[in-house]
Amino acid sequence: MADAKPLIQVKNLDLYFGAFHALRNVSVDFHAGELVGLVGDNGAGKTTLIRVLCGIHTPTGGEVYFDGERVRAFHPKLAIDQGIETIQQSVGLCDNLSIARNFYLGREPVKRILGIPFLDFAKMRGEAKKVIRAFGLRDNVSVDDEVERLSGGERQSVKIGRAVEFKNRVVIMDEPTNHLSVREREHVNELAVQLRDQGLLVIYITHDIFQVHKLADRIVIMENGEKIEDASTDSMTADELEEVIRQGGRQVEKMEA
Amino acid sequence: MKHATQLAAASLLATTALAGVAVAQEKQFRFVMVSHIGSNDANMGWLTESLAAFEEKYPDVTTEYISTNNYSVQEHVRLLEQAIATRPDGIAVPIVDNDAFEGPLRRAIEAGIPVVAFNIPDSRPADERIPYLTYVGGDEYLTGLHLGQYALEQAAAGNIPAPTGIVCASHDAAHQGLKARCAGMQAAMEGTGAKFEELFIGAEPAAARNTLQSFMQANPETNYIFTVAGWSSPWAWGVANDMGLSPDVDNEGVTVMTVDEAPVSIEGIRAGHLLAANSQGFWLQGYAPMEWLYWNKTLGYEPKSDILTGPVIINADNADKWAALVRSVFGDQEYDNQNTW
Amino acid sequence: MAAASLSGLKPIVRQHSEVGVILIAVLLVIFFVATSGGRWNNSYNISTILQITATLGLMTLGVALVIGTGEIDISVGSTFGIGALIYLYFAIRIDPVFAAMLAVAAGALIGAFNGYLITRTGTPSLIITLGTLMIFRGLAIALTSGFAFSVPYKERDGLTYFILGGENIFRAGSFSGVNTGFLWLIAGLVVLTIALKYTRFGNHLLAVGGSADSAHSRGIRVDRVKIKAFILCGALAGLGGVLEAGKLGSADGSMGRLMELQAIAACVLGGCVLAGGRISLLGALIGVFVLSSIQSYLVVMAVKPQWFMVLLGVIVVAAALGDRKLRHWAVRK
Amino acid sequence: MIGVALMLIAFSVIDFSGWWTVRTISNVVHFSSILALIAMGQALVIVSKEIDLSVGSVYGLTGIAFITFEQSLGVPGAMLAALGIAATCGLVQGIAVVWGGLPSMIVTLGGLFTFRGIIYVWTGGSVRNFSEEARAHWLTRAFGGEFLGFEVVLFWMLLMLVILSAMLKLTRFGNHLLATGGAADSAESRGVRIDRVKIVTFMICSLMAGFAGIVTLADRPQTHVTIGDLLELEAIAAAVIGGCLLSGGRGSLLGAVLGAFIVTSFRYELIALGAPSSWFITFVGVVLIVAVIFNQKLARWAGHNV
Repeated sequence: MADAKPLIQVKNLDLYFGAFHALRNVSVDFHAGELVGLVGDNGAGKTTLIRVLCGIHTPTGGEVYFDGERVRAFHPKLAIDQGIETIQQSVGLCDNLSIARNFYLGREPVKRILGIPFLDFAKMRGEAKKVIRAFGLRDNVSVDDEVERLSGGERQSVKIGRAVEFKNRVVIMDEPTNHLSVREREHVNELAVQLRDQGLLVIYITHDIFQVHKLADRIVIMENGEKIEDASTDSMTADELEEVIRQGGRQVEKMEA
Repeated sequence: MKHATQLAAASLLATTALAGVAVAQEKQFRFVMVSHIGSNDANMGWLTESLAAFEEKYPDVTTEYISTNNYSVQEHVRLLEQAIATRPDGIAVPIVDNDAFEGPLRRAIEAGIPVVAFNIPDSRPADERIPYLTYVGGDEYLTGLHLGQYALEQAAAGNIPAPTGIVCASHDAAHQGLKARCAGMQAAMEGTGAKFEELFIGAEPAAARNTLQSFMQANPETNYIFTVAGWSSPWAWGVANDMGLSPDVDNEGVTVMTVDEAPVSIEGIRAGHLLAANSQGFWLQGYAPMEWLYWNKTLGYEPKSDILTGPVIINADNADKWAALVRSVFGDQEYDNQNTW
Repeated sequence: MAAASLSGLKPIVRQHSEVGVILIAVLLVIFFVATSGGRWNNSYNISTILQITATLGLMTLGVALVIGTGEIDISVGSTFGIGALIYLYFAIRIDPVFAAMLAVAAGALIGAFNGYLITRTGTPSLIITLGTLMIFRGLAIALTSGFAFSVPYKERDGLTYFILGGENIFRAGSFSGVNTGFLWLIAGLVVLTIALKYTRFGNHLLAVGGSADSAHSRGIRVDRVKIKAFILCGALAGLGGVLEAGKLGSADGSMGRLMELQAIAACVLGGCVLAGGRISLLGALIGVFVLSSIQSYLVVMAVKPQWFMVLLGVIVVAAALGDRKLRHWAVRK
Repeated sequence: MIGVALMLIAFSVIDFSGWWTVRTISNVVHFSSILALIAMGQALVIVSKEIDLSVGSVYGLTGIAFITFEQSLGVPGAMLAALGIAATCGLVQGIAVVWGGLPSMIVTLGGLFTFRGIIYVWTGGSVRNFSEEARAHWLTRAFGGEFLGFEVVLFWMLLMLVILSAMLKLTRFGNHLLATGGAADSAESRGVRIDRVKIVTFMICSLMAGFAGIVTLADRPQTHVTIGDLLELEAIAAAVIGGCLLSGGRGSLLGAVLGAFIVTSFRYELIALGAPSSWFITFVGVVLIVAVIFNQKLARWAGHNV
């Protein structure tokens, strides 16, 4: 079902934060219509990797290709323009802005009055309300309320709703089920599968190998900034993969020593 | 919230208590002096003392002293406008800047408020200048000029060395009056061949000493220091003394000059630390404008010429008499306190 | 009953951060009118207060925008002074309109310089703008020791001079009118409030202040937004300098000194959060009005000049504290 | 430190008037020491992630209190009373910042005006003199005399540098202070009373400024109500040039001392080069910006996340 030609191709990626070597020679391909689980312990480099893909970090070395084109400038704006949407753990919402404003942050619709582009509030409110209600926002919370007043799950709903609403090619989910109830978690996971079925590339980041193994087509495991495993879920069981994480972790530690 | 309210209430109470004095008494006239000589300038004492003396003599007059706390034309004009807004019966104000003061003062004069200029006149010809009643005060340029000429006379008489380098040490680079004093000194020293420099030392004592010392180090030919405020003269003397430059008045080393009839200037001269100072008649600058405003109000007097209160040279010959005069105005204790030598 | 109706006000206080400062302003005005016996509340004084509010207010609008992005600009006092000097220098030599544009452009340039250094090097804006505050103050002092910067009163009666800080329009009866600077301020307030609330730029500006990381992840060019805010701030300070210089007709090296601190104090009084993201332009302007009213009250009541600084310092802190407590009360459930 | 070395080399190269003379060095060292005392206190406040704009006024108020109280309390009493005033200034501001929840910039700005205003109200615009006996008092000499050919303030400054550095690096309070500035939330979660830490830091800062005032006036009791004017800017500049990061949690007292030295030497060198002294302000601004960027690059190069 996946295309032969990769949608995103990462080649020999290196990234330093000052003296800290965050990504070490990472190479990996992602195809459209694929749900890839990106797994690893805290600090393994998975979030750093996807932050390169969505343009937040510029790599120190190596190449990234999108749709066969070499990516030369890294900025979230460029990534979003190309259709890469990211649902991140800690960032993405501004506490001081209303839900509607957050929903459209960075791609606000405008309506020209006397040639001046004013924000199209009617559209912003209407759309945001429709989508977010579908994701289970309480009725007593208005889209004009500040995001600050939402619970963790509700905040996640806003981010996911936003990612789904704009028709994209890639959806990256960074620990999307943190802070969620069991029911909400199932809903998010169903959505991830749905998006994949619509032909999108979905990259799903988690440290829960068992959860993602049920959903994903392929699992990529990272450790200490390196890719240590890349296998389809048909070829390895969740238990085997967990063993890889254990072993891999140890191997790398030995190498360090 | 409770603390905040208490704090706010306390500060407002303080304000009313202070203001109450001015409002409570029934007086016939209210004259306002809007000055640039503020809390950071010891000469303010002369003006407030003389206003108090005036009030004592004329019980039907209230006087108010309003001033900036640093030298700023912007701030001064703002205070002037706010003072005009209270519709006083007369205003005394130094014309720090012709262009900036002309608008508000013309409006005040049109509104029937008599204005007396003090301390600094409108420097333009009589038919162009702001139509104030009269000017009472000295002349900043002449202050520097006469002091410089006096020093040259003394040098010619062999009492002090001839000038080889002069530094005019100013504590505020934005103050036009101080620049005029330096310019006067420069004019006096022209033709002697001595190098003249204006140095901005700032008003912070430690930093000022540091600046002056650095300057003296870098310009060893300097042998005259002119401090354009009385209170900075001990600093200049101290710096020169530390550097072993013999700053006392004698025929060698450095000679220090200053301005004002402040206790610190007079005592410096009496102790032989300072060559001379220059009085502008500060007490008169506070008293006389009020007198003229009062006479204008009650008798319709309009003086036809400026009234100069200075400059008068204070030197070792007359310093004792000056000391007696100043003691009589400030009182012995205050006089001794202000002598920071 | 009373408690219930009071807590009904909470959402209003919560959503409109300017409520606190409006309350303070109203209380102060009532107090001033009641105690000054007409010395404070006469038309001439009010028009003076509005004049001060106009120039300080324009500067404050800019500072509020910068605070909105989570940065701070304390160089505005010097920018104001440089703007005034440039305007006066060229107004008499070339043309007032050209001079004004040049002064505003210089302000914008200083702002761009600040913004560029801050975003490019990631240095705290407090330090960079403290540096430029000193650089341009020194420059202003150095300039004024060589040249005179003034336009004689008689020459200041043309239309352009009138528009750029001229005297008393709307003069009617006993009301002595307001300075044209005040119209500039109102125009600035309206335009910037609309820009802040109803355009993309405003949305991005507040997002950057709320969470720069989140804004960045949504594709907003955080650095550009910040630089734009600094440029606006510098330009507004320059314009304020032009209007003040246009009114005074003269400037010295101390022009604008300490105004940066007043502008920041006004922003805090007006409900702007220094951490960024939440600002009220109207509130900041009312903060300016409060500050200039207090100052004028102390002057017209002939409070001794020595007391002036003490009271100003205490009142600024007390008012900031009162405003904060009020908002605290509103957020509490 | 690298900056200081570079600067000294530069000065030696462009030297016109004998940088390396005893008198020049002692002149620069004298004022550097005064500024360094204030800058060290400022550095501690910056480490706790606050800022204190009031140091110049506190310096002045304490110094003037010292001179004024001398008449009634004698030298030792006046010294204690003046330091008590300084500590109170710090205490009040610290409480307003911590319990009032106000930005330290606003509070200390209020302090800057209030304390300067108190000087004006108290003295009426002119400072009283210091009696001959007081000038000769052993305590005055101990704080303002000379020792081993240097102004004694240098040794006081070095003593305070050792004490405060030891406090910052070796004591529990120092650890809490660094933690408070680095990550207040984490510090609080580990049981650090960040409110107390900050209040104490503000008090130390004010005490240091006050101490500098006393030392200055013990040496030269000829002053004016403008004492301490604009010193806050120089103190902040010195602390920042010395490597204090406004992001809190990092800073070096030795750096602050060297920063004070740089600021002071620049004043000297500019005057020696014949530049109008108003340019000094401009140059401090330039040095401030250059130094802060340089320090930051240095810290990043060394691998700190700043």
